[in-house]
Amino acid sequence: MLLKLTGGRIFDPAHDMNNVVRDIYVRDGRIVDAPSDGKVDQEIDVRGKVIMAGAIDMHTHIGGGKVNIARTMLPEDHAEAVVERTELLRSGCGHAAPSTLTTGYRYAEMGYTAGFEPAVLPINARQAHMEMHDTPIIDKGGYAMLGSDDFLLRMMAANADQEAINNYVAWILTHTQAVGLKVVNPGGINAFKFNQRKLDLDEKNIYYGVTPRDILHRLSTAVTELGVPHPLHVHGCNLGVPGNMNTTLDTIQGAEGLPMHLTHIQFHSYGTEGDFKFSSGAAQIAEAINKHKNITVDVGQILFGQTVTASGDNMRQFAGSPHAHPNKWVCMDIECDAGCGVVPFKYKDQSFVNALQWMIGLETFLMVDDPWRIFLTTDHPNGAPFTSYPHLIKLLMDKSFRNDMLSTLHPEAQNATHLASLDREYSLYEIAIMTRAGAAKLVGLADRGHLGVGAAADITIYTDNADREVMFSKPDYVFKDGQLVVKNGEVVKVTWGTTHVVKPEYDASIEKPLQEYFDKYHTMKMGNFKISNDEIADDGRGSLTIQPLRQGGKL
Amino acid sequence: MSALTFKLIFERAQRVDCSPLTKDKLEGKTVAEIAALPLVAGRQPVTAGDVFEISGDDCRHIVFENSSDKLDFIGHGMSDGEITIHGAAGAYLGQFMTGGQITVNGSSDIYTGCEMKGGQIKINGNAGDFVGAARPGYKNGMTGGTIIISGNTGARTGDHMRRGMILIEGDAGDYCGSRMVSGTIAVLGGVGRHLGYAMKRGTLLLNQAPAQGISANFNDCGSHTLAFLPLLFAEFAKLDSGFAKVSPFSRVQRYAGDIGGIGMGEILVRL
Amino acid sequence: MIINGVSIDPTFAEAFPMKGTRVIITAQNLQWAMNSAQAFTGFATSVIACGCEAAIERTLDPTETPDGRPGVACLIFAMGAKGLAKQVETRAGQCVLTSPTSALFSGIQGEDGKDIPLGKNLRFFGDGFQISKMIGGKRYWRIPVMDGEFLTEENTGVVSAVGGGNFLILAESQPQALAACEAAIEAMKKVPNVIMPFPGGVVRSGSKVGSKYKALNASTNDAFCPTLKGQTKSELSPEVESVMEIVIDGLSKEDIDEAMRVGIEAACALGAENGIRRISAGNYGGKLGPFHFHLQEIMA
Amino acid sequence: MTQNNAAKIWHEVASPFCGIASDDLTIEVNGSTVKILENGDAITQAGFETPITDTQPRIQGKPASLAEAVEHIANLFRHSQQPLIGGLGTDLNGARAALALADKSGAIVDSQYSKAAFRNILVLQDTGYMTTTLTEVRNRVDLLVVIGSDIEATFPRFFERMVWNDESMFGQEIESRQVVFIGKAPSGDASTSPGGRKAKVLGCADADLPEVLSVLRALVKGKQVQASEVGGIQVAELQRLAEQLLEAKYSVLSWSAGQLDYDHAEATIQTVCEMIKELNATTRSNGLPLGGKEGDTTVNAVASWQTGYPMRTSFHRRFPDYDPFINETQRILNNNEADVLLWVSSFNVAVTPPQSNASTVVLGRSGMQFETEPEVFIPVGVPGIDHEGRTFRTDSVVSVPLRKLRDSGLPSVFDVLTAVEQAL
Repeated sequence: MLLKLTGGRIFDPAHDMNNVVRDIYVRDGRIVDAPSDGKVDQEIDVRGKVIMAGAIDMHTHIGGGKVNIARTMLPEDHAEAVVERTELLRSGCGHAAPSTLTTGYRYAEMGYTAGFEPAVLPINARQAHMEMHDTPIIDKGGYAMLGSDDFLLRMMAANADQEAINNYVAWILTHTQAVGLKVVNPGGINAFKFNQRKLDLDEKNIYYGVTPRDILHRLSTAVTELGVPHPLHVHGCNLGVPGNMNTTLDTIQGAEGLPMHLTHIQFHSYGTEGDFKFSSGAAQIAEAINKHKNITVDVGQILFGQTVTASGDNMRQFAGSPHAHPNKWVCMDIECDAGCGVVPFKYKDQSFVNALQWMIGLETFLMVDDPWRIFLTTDHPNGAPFTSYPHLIKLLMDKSFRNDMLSTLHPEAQNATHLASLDREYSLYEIAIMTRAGAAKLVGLADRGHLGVGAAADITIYTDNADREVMFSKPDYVFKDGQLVVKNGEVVKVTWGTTHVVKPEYDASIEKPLQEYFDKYHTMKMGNFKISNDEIADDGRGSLTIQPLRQGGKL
Repeated sequence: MSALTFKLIFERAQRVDCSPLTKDKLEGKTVAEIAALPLVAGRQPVTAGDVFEISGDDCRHIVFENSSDKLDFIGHGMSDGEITIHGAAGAYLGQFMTGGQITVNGSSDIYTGCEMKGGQIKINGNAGDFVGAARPGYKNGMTGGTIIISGNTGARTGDHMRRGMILIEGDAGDYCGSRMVSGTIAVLGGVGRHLGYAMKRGTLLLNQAPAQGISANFNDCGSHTLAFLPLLFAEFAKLDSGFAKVSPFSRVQRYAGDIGGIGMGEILVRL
Repeated sequence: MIINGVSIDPTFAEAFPMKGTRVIITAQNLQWAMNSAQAFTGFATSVIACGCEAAIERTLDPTETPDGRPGVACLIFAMGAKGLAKQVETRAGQCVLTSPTSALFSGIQGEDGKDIPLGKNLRFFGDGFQISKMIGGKRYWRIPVMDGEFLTEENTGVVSAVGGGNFLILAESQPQALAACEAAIEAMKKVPNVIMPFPGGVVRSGSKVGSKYKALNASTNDAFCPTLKGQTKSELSPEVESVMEIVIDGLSKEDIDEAMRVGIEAACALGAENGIRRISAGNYGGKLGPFHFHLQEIMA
Repeated sequence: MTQNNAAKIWHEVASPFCGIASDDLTIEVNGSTVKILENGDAITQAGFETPITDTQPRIQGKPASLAEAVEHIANLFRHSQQPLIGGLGTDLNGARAALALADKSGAIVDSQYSKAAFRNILVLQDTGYMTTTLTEVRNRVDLLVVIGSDIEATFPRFFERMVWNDESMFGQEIESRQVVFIGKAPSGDASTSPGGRKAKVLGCADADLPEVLSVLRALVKGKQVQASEVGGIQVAELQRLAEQLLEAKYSVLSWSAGQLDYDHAEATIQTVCEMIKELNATTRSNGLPLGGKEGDTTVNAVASWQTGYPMRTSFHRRFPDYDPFINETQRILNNNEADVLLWVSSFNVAVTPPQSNASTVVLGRSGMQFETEPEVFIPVGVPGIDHEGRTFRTDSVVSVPLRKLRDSGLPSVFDVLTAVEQAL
């Protein structure tokens, strides 16, 4: 079956196509060349419409223990957003911690075709995959989380050579079926178990004597040397702490040129100036990002309203628990592996701090020059639910809308920002970079995020509309692997995406100390820890897509 | 004008959601229109006319006849008017109501007056568990209004209650006043175990000392004459309740707790 | 106009809009309610220097009070709701909260539900041990104090009121002027909704606007000072040797009308044979206050 | 089922029969006979070694084909006023299929273990908690306080694996670990230290636990307590425990909600959980709820991610409608509100459906005996014996793979329920 999409305006930054009118041909789930005989089975007239690859959310908490704790904890949040079943779709719930099924449907309805869970605890990876397996339509993948796991810290305390650490990282990525590596409050989650309440970049874990800086260095080196395309995904120290911008600047400096992705940078860009001892560090952070080409960031924009924060960073989540709204929260220590904290939160536009957070996020978006190195996220659901992306896109693309919003916020916060003077408006092309081409490149998805021949036919088609929120809320068509899954913003077919993974090679000798470690200290056997490929295929709906490693990987 | 009357045609197996049957939602509708309204009763679609024989035309006074404890959500969110129920009422009677009056000539099931904000519920019978409480996950139980129960209540009366009054002429079940945030629960009869468990603030006013005594998670603050009690009794005197007939007292033994929590709640026992 | 030999001047008293409230102080017995009420309404003769004008309106029978104890109704007036709130709060805090066995209630419904704090902020004296109670739609605070609990209603209503109603009694001698004032006050105390805020209800230092001293904006009403008859443009005839004033604040113009009527009537009842010569009133030419109380109309 | 297979030995087998999901079992399979060779206990033994007796579905007591049975069930569902899917002793995919069927048929879902599970879930939904997991306990616990539970009766290997292990990762002297029981005394010696030190027991009746824990919480906060005794325990003893908790570096407070078997035990658990949060102001302390056997944790987890709500959710309105009190199996059946009960119990022959007036369909483990023959009975395979599967441990963090140990030909719950769903 050959499908022709005729006459659309293509925004395909991977091929430098900025608003180029071109036909697209799709066969067997892939984008193909025009047939030599010109014969097509189906043609859709998309003249005048905006065509982009399916959008990719490179940081969204859609599966795994902490998200599911959030779901179970918040019946009151679901009750206002229950979703009825239809002939085609399962029932579920939306808003802050939506059900997996609803998550898949909603993403697809907004033209997203992939989402990546950024905090997969290795010990909890099986659950993360189960949940992602139940997330329809979109592709998914996870970043395995290390850095507070005792095995790594033991290796580091024992001064293990980098080769061994690379092996361990590769082993973890392989057996948790991950596509990248994440570190959360490096070593801090572990330190919290020893009753340390903060851990700055150069502060030592009282038991291991290891610092966050050491951990970042070791892990980013491992990722680079293994050739894993996605740079180390870093949720830095001191999340949410006023003055943490210095730690962040220090972290950028300390990356020493190694690729590093700093996630939800907004939460790490705070100064201590002003009467409230809380100020924007966005300008300095953006300047550092602009200067250091090895650094990529996603923003973690906050938007006002009720949401829930879910993080592996239980040290910081515990510190934030007095702000829980409603007043309930969970913190867990997990399996000598990591931890998690789930704290519901309501961002209020009349709160100085929240209003400034909103501004800091937008300042960062507008002051980082290179759209290939900054990504559109709300750190769903931490800053806001992902369903607010069209609104966020409008804030980026429409200065007057942005300034109208700004003028309604806490007055003192308005005085503390120069956001109103930032004239930049993102173009459609830049949005396509940020949410498609750049994201695919960052995650390491060879065949996604672009519309070149051979790419998977994940295609989103919009009617151009000056109101970008309306435009990005409701695409005309969304194709997933060549199948029409959404029409006029509604799901018309349910498919099940693939799971993207990397499989870096490792030396099997790493299993010797691991086996001993599991047997001696763990309550689970090493063999049962590993997630098999069959588990990803599961009941037959799932599939595994192994993404290529970057050339130059050491092993 | 005669009361708009819903006579249950036969006792149904499944629970019926009666939330559409309030003055706020029925005003201006004819009996035929009302009969055609869809109701949820189990998974099969039914209409109000399938469930009830409907008569009358004054939706300011709604009457349920032949009522059963499977008729849930009666008076849901009502803002004014009057509902009289002959027979039992189901769960969530008067949930979210902000005004008006509900009278049950029979007993009510769990969550009577769940998260109600105003108005009055009078049960001429017994009420189930969680009178005036909050649904799981929600933080505030009733935040206003008065619930009067001529008989007994089940467990967890006033769980998470924030404001308003619950008056129990009979006995209160276990965990009366649990997790109470504020408000007043008064009991003429006996009380069950774990009185005021995890209560934060609020008043449990007892006409008689609990048979099992006061538990160790409350501290005795001594005997006192409290100036607010006469005001409270003056308020009781206005009600259609056994409480109107109690001779007012202001001399009480005061216990504070639950000391495991913030400990600002009080049990006042008549002396 | 002449009543019982007393001439009623063809003049008027001039009064101003104020904001007022009524509070009820109860206690174990009337004496302790009175102790508190007297302090609450003390030093409240004139809004100019006291910030408010207040006095006891009347005592209340136990059947008339919210908590069934003996009580005292006090009226308190100020130029605006904000100033009133400040005065009520300070006075309640210092004179009622402190007074043994007292309780404090609102005695009036606010216009359009407007109210000011009564015990709302006093509650913080409870240091976290205070207890809120909603009874009959009103919020009360129970504040633990050393004698038990201080019960206070959270808010009290604010209403528009009238301040500065007055009349002057001109008599042949000081004792006669005072006797007439006492008779007037005795009668006026029975009128609801009014107070006479000066000590004993009577003021001898009536004032005029302005002064020769720049710092002062009011000074002695020399035209009515009997000892200055020869030194100033006097309003007094030779036989008048003493003038006293009764100032009235009330919840409405009608209330003040009534109070003035019974007061003047009582003064006049003593008549010329007791040395009462004239009834007059103070005004500023009608330019400053919108409420005018024409003596002859009131007494007609 | 073939009898002539050579015996096969399986290592590192995970057990779904107990919430701590020990996965170090060595098992011998000979034909359809399963025998635990290593690391078994009373509970896993019964779980793994219960023999297969029947393999044939029955309709109204008469043998039927699987297809006939499925069609019969579908027919019951088609005509039902209100179906109830209960029991739910199943694994990941069984839970998925049950939820898909419930969604499609407007059924109510509830699990056999909800009564206990909800004692924790209701706390989570009200104030949340701080908890830890088994490996952390194994390496860090210095003071274990067991609340109202005789752990070893239901988790026989808990002490051996989590408390009296040979070595802690952080050099802790294992013998120094303190164990205190509040409420029930231990039934055996598992809690006794290797050096022979017996656990301290502050005994009281279940009915006194709410007050005992509230008083302990008050003492931890340094509040004045007037009483000198609560539930038969001297307050001075609780004062000592409060001091121990404040001094401990990593205390763990554990309970088995199934053993806190009294009405509104969630209120007690909430008191404990709030106390734990308060302890963390200065030191580290965590809760460890023990439960989760036979799919208990699994079905709640799957229901939460697929619908937002745990068990006790009804789909009769075409959307998930959660109500932990109204949607309770026994209440529904007592009131005849469901006319079809589909009962799933693939792990345990003893977990039979409650008596009711509803037409009862049982997807049960082979060998299940009934007082009243159900309308339909389909013997199903046991996850982790007859087919692969996955199950969650008590902590709802760790899930383990369950293996297919023998080839019994019994269908899985997933197979049957998916077939029913498709037939609708």
